[in-house]
Amino acid sequence: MLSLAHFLLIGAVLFCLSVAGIFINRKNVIILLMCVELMLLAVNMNFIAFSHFNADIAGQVFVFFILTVAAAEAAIGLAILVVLFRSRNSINVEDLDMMRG
Amino acid sequence: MQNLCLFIVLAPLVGAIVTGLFGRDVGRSGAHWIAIVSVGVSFFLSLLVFWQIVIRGDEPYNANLYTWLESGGIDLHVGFLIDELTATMMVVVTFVSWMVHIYTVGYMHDDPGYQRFFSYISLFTFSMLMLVMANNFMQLFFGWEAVGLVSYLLIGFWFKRDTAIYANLKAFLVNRVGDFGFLLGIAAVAMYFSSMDYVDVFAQAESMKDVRISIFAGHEWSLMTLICILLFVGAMGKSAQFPLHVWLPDSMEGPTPISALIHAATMVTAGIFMVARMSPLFETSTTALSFVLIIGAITAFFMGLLGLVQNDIKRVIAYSTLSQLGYMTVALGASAYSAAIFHLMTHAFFKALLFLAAGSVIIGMHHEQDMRRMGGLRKLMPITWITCLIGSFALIGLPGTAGFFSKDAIIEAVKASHTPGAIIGYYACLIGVFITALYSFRLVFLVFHGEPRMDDETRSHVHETPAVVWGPLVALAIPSVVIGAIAIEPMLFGDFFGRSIFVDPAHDVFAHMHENYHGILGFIWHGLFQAPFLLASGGVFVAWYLYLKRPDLPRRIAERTTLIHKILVNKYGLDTFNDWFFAGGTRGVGQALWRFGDVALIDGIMVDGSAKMIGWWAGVVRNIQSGYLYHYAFAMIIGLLALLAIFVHRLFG
Amino acid sequence: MTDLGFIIPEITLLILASGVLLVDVFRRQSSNAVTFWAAVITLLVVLSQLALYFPDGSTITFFGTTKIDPMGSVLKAFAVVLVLLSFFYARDYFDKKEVQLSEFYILSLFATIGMLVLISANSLLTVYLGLELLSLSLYSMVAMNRDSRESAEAAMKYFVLGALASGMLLYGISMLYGVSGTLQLDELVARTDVLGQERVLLVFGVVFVIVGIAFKLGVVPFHMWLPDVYQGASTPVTLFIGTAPKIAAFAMAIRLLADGLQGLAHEWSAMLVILAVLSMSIGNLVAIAQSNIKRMLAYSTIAHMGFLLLGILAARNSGYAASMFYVIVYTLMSMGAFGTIILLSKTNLEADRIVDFSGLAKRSPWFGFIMLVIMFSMAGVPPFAGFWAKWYVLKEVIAAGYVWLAGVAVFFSIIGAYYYLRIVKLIYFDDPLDTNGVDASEDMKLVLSVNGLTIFVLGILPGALMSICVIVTIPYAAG
Amino acid sequence: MLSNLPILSLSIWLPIIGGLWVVFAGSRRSANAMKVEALVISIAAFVLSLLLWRDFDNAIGAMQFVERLSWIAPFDIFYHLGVDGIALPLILLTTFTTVLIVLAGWEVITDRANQYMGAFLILEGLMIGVFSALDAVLFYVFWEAMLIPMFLIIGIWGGPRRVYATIKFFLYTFLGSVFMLVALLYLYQQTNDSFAIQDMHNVALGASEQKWIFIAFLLAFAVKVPMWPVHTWLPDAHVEAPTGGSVVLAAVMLKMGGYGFIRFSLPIAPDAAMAFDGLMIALSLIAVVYIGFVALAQEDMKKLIAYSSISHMGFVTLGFFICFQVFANTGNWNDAAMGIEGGMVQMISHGFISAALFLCVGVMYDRVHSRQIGDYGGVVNTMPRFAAFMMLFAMANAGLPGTSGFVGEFLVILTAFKASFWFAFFAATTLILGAAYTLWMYKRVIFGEVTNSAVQTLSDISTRETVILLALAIPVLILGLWPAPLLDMMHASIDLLIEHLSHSKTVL
Repeated sequence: MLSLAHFLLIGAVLFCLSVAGIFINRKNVIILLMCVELMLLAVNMNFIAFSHFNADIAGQVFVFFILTVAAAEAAIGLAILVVLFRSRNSINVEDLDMMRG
Repeated sequence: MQNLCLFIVLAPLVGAIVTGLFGRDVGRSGAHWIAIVSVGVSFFLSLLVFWQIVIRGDEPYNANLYTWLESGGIDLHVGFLIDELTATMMVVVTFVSWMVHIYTVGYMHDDPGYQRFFSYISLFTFSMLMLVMANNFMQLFFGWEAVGLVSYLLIGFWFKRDTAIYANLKAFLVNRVGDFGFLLGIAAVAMYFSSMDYVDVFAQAESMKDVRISIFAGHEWSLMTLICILLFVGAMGKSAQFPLHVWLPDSMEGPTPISALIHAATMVTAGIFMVARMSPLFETSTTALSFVLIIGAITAFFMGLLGLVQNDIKRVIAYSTLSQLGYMTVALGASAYSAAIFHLMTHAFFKALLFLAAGSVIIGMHHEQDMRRMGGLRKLMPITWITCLIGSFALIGLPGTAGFFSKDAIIEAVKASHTPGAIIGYYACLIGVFITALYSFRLVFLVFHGEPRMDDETRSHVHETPAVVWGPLVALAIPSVVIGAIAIEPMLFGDFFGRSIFVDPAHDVFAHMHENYHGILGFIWHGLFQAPFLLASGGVFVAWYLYLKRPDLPRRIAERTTLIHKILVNKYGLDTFNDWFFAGGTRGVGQALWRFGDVALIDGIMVDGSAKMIGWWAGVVRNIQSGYLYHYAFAMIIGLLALLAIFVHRLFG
Repeated sequence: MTDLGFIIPEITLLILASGVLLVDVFRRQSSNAVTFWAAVITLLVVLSQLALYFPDGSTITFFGTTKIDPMGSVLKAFAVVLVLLSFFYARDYFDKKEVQLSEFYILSLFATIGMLVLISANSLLTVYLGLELLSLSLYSMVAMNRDSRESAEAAMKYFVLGALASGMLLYGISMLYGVSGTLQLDELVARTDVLGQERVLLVFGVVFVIVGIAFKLGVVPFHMWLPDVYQGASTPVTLFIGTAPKIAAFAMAIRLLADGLQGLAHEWSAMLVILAVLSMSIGNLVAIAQSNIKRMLAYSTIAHMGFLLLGILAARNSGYAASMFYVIVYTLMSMGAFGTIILLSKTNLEADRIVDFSGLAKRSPWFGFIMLVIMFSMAGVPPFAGFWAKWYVLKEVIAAGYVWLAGVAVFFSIIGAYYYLRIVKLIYFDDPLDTNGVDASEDMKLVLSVNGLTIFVLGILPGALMSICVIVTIPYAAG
Repeated sequence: MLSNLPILSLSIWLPIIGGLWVVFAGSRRSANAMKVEALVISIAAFVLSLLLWRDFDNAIGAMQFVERLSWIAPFDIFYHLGVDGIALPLILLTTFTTVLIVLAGWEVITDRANQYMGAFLILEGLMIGVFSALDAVLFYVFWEAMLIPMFLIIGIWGGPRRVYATIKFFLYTFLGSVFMLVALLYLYQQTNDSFAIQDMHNVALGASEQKWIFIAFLLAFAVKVPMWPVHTWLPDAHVEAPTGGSVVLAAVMLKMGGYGFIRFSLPIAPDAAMAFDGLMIALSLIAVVYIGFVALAQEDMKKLIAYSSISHMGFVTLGFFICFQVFANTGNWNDAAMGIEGGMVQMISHGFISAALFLCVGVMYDRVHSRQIGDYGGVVNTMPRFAAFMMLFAMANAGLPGTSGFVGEFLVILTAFKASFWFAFFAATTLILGAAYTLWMYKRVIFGEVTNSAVQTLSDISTRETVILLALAIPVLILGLWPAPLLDMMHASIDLLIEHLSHSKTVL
């Protein structure tokens, strides 16, 4: 039988993966966007698990909202990406170092 | 009486203010008339006071004028205490000062700072009167410092001369060293007597005799000894006692009238006066008296020696002054306060005389002060010669002259004294008599006798000085001869000083002398067969032999005794030492503290250093902000993990 | 339960904002004045509604997701006023630059809706939605300056880090939800009294939530986005980000921590102590090394947010009041400072270098003085409002027993004083690089003057605003 | 009718509002008109303070002319003013020097003259506020706000290194004050939410609490006085400041440190003051001796006078903190009062003397544009009247009896002796050192042959300068010859303070 702990573990692992992706990846900004999405999914996993085991519907409602917001977020992220690419012809993370110090 | 005192004090002050601030408006003659009249008024009123107190025998006058301030339970007043001692001093001060005023008219005739000079000397008169008429320590200190100020101003009167402005600074600072001790003495009095008024303090002196205090842990000192020595340090500065005498010879840089009269006859005796005034305190401490005596002996003897090698006419007299002040101090140490004051008075007359004579010579020689370029002036300046001779006789103590009485009295007193160290004082004074005679007549012979050594140009211009200059000489010559004979009886053996001087019966040296005293003539007769007179005669003879008979000898003696001569010419090396150690050392310490303490350590390391450090840190820390997105994310994650670690761990811990 | 009357201002704003969007779409190409005035009117209407429907007490409504209380309304009103003022600054800037970016006003209006939602949130969900609405608008605004490479870079950094932070916040929220079984903050507060494993999860969640708040405020070590965004965004956008959203972030902190997690005050208060010290130290320190004034102000913001936390970490109503006062005063100062940059900027000059301030007092004594007021106020020197802000939080942190923390705070404020003084030095002691007077529209000058004088007046008579802060925070725990 | 007026408020706000007016209205109007207005305002403020003096009752030790209005209601902060015998002389000093400063800047300041005058007027109001505030927060506001005009004065009208000097000045003083703020806020907790200074005096505090509070206050006041080793801002500030800045700094601002000690440190933390008095005495004596030596090494006249100020302020702190040891030694609190009164007198007197000396340097600087001693020599030949004034002030600085410089030093040395011979010994070295550095400078600058052409062409002081110097010479002499009125003004208040100090306020 799968317990709450198992779901939480999966959520945690997904979360860690996404976080690791954000700071280990040094090449492509698109991968960053994907990691962000992954992170939201990890959170969704948690919410659904809690919602199920607490027998409370609110968690699942929250997941819907998260999915919606994630879509908006992705849209804006990609839009920024386009602007970025247009202005400097690169989406390499390492090139984002004009401002420092 | 109060109004009388106020008049005496304020007349010269008004004179000083008017001539000082409105000198241009009153003009040159206006200035000297105002100054002379105001000090003259002071003098005659002082005579009146003298008559009332000393001759008529009125009760001493002691009253406060106004409260200066009151704080911490102590009232500080400005007020007057007029008793026999004060009255005497007032007469001496105003008389001498008056003479200077008159003499100045001639001496400073062509000086552009004419009005300023009168302002200064009138201010001096005021300050000196405040000093002697004070009825409390605070006012004493006020007068004390004020005369120091005026002395500073007068030594530096010719402010363009480097030597003058060096000398006046030196004089002020050396005096300040003395005042340093003096002020501490006053502080001690304030603490233990809870009053600053003479009367209160003197009344308690006896009861404080056995109080002991600890200055260095583990060493107990007698309170009275401490107070007296501290106060005496002040006197050492003002009265130029070894080793604080160094300023006095240099002070001769001032115009002759004042370098002579203030720095010889009046101001420098303030220390003597002060100790005499404090006799009830000094009488409680034999140790302090002994200290006073020995310092006096050292000064009397060693400063006299220096007079032998000086060539500047004023400096010879300056060293003579030092030596005579030493005599007075010895007398103080021997509890012979009245003898000290007696000598102070006679000395004031004959030393003023000598100085003015020297000034007259200087005028006659057109501001030439080197005795090596004088000689044979006897015929050219007869009045000056006569008066100078009189003054010199008085100085060496020719029986019958004023100096004889007072000096013999001191030597007799110190001989009879049981104060520890008296024996040293006695011999120092005795030998001092010989030396005094030697240098005095060296001066007389070099200046007035022998072959003229000046160039013909100068010689043709030498002439007797005008009456306004030689007038005061004559006026001073008379008391230089007769004042001793007149005053010895009342002053030494009579009740002249009344209660103003207190002598512990155990210290009273005059009781013994009184028994052997048989009138003035007897005293003179007695003196003719005593060592002092013989030594003085010897001194005159040696001077005659060396400087008139065999003028080549002094140089050969000097060559034979190079070392001693050198030491004397260098004034025992004290000036050099002071310049190097105190002046140079102080500046060196100042530089060191500033450069290393303030600039390098506090500012450099602590202040600017910490500012730089913060700046450096800022530069380092900003590098964390690398500009890379993954570093930013990494920082967030580190932060998150750290918080998690701390707080989740806390739950289990 | 479903009384829409409580959220009339938000609804109005949404409708009118959409209306402005339409106006903008159909306006003539040349001028954006229509959009500007429409947006201004929108905000004025909202403001009047906020005043009109000012609540007497606290009400939880709209299915428990919304809390209408005096504190929220006051904060909302301030946020709206700040947005309104920022429009005037922005217009002057765009006029000078001769660009027509009417999106600014529209995005600002949507961000404002996000702020209002966030301020009145009573549910973890509303917090999230308000936050995202605000953040997404801000990301777009930063990127709005399409031709600037800095802007694009800043936007990307902001976006990625923002997403990461909201991911963390969500993760924390999920934990809180899991343990308590509710999303409503008023219910959550009653259910935090748990032990054992559940307590671990709860603390776990609190840490993540703190990270979310800290990111939004810009607190070390979650501050890294802030300097780059402040520098990269065009000045009116920086001005906007630096002002009203701080109020929302403060409200978010209060809602989550005080409304929802008061029971865990012991934990989060200690976390905030660490964050506050880090912020005050690093913020003040690194600001010294800056030569770009927007970046310098960014670090100064970080330091100020450290100070802001001092009041919150006292974990009681008087402390919250202090922080509320702080955030209001801070946003005024920040607005004035960025406003002055706009004042100085020209068609071809961004005026974001510190040296651009040289000799301002000679060019314009009045605005030199205004900047002086702002700088000394930021440094915490009386008699300006910034002093009272610092004074107030220090007082509360001392009352809470953290005297040492007050000592640390004032120590770093001395370091901070240095870089503010440096600006004043440039303004007053140096000669101007450009000897022409300053040129700006009259209404912008008026707004800036009023802004500066408000800081002055609040410095002399801070009592009224303090009273408001005290009164509206009364319902919170008295510690 | 006049007595119903809030004179204190008037004398604070008249110069502040007047100053703002002069600053902001001045840029559009003629400089001369603004100068006249500034002078009128400063004189009006001086007259107001004279009214205070006229109506002041020497017999009352407590606060007089009290005004109390609610200011920040939520925290019981009051606009609470009043003066006692300690504050009144300082207020008089403040208003007096401001008039002189306005006059001193009359012709000299040409760049933004209206702002210069205005800044000083604002500063004046703030300084009066510091001396009359009875509410700790009000005090702190005035205390800190003062830094702003001073910062600008040094920075705008100062010398070549003005920026370094003024930032150093600001940060140094700011550093000290913020810790005082922490202490005040802490005290607020202890007094059950009251910022009234009087309540802070009365509240009982534990020994270690007091120590911390004392240290916090010490930081603030020691920097201001300034005491060794936090004094290095002062020489820099003085050297770079314009003449008026130096004058106000020396004459009034330094006194705030002393005032702080007497108003806060001593009465609020008496037990800590007692515990730390050894330290305080040591620092004071170091200031007297060490700084005395340092002053000797100076080549810049202003720096020399600045160092001499530090040295003289050492007497102030010595006088204040010697009281416990004096009491321990003699068992008589009356003796301790003398030290505090001595310190107070020293503050007032130093206000006049240092102001005068800085003005003297200013007079020379305006003509030669150098402060280096080496650039002068023989000034007396061309400026005899000036030389006479400077002689007076130099002598006063050297503590000559008959001038005000003597009174304070005298009282403090007398008191110090009651604590220990050695305290008095080291304190009295100022007699030598003070004379040495002052007169040596005087010798090099004033006396001697004319050394260069700049000195040759000097013109003697103008009527305006004569008036200024005369205005300072008179109080210097009056205080020296008759200080009783000043002391009578303070007696009652200081007795009250001493009475307060004589009880421990520790709680266990």
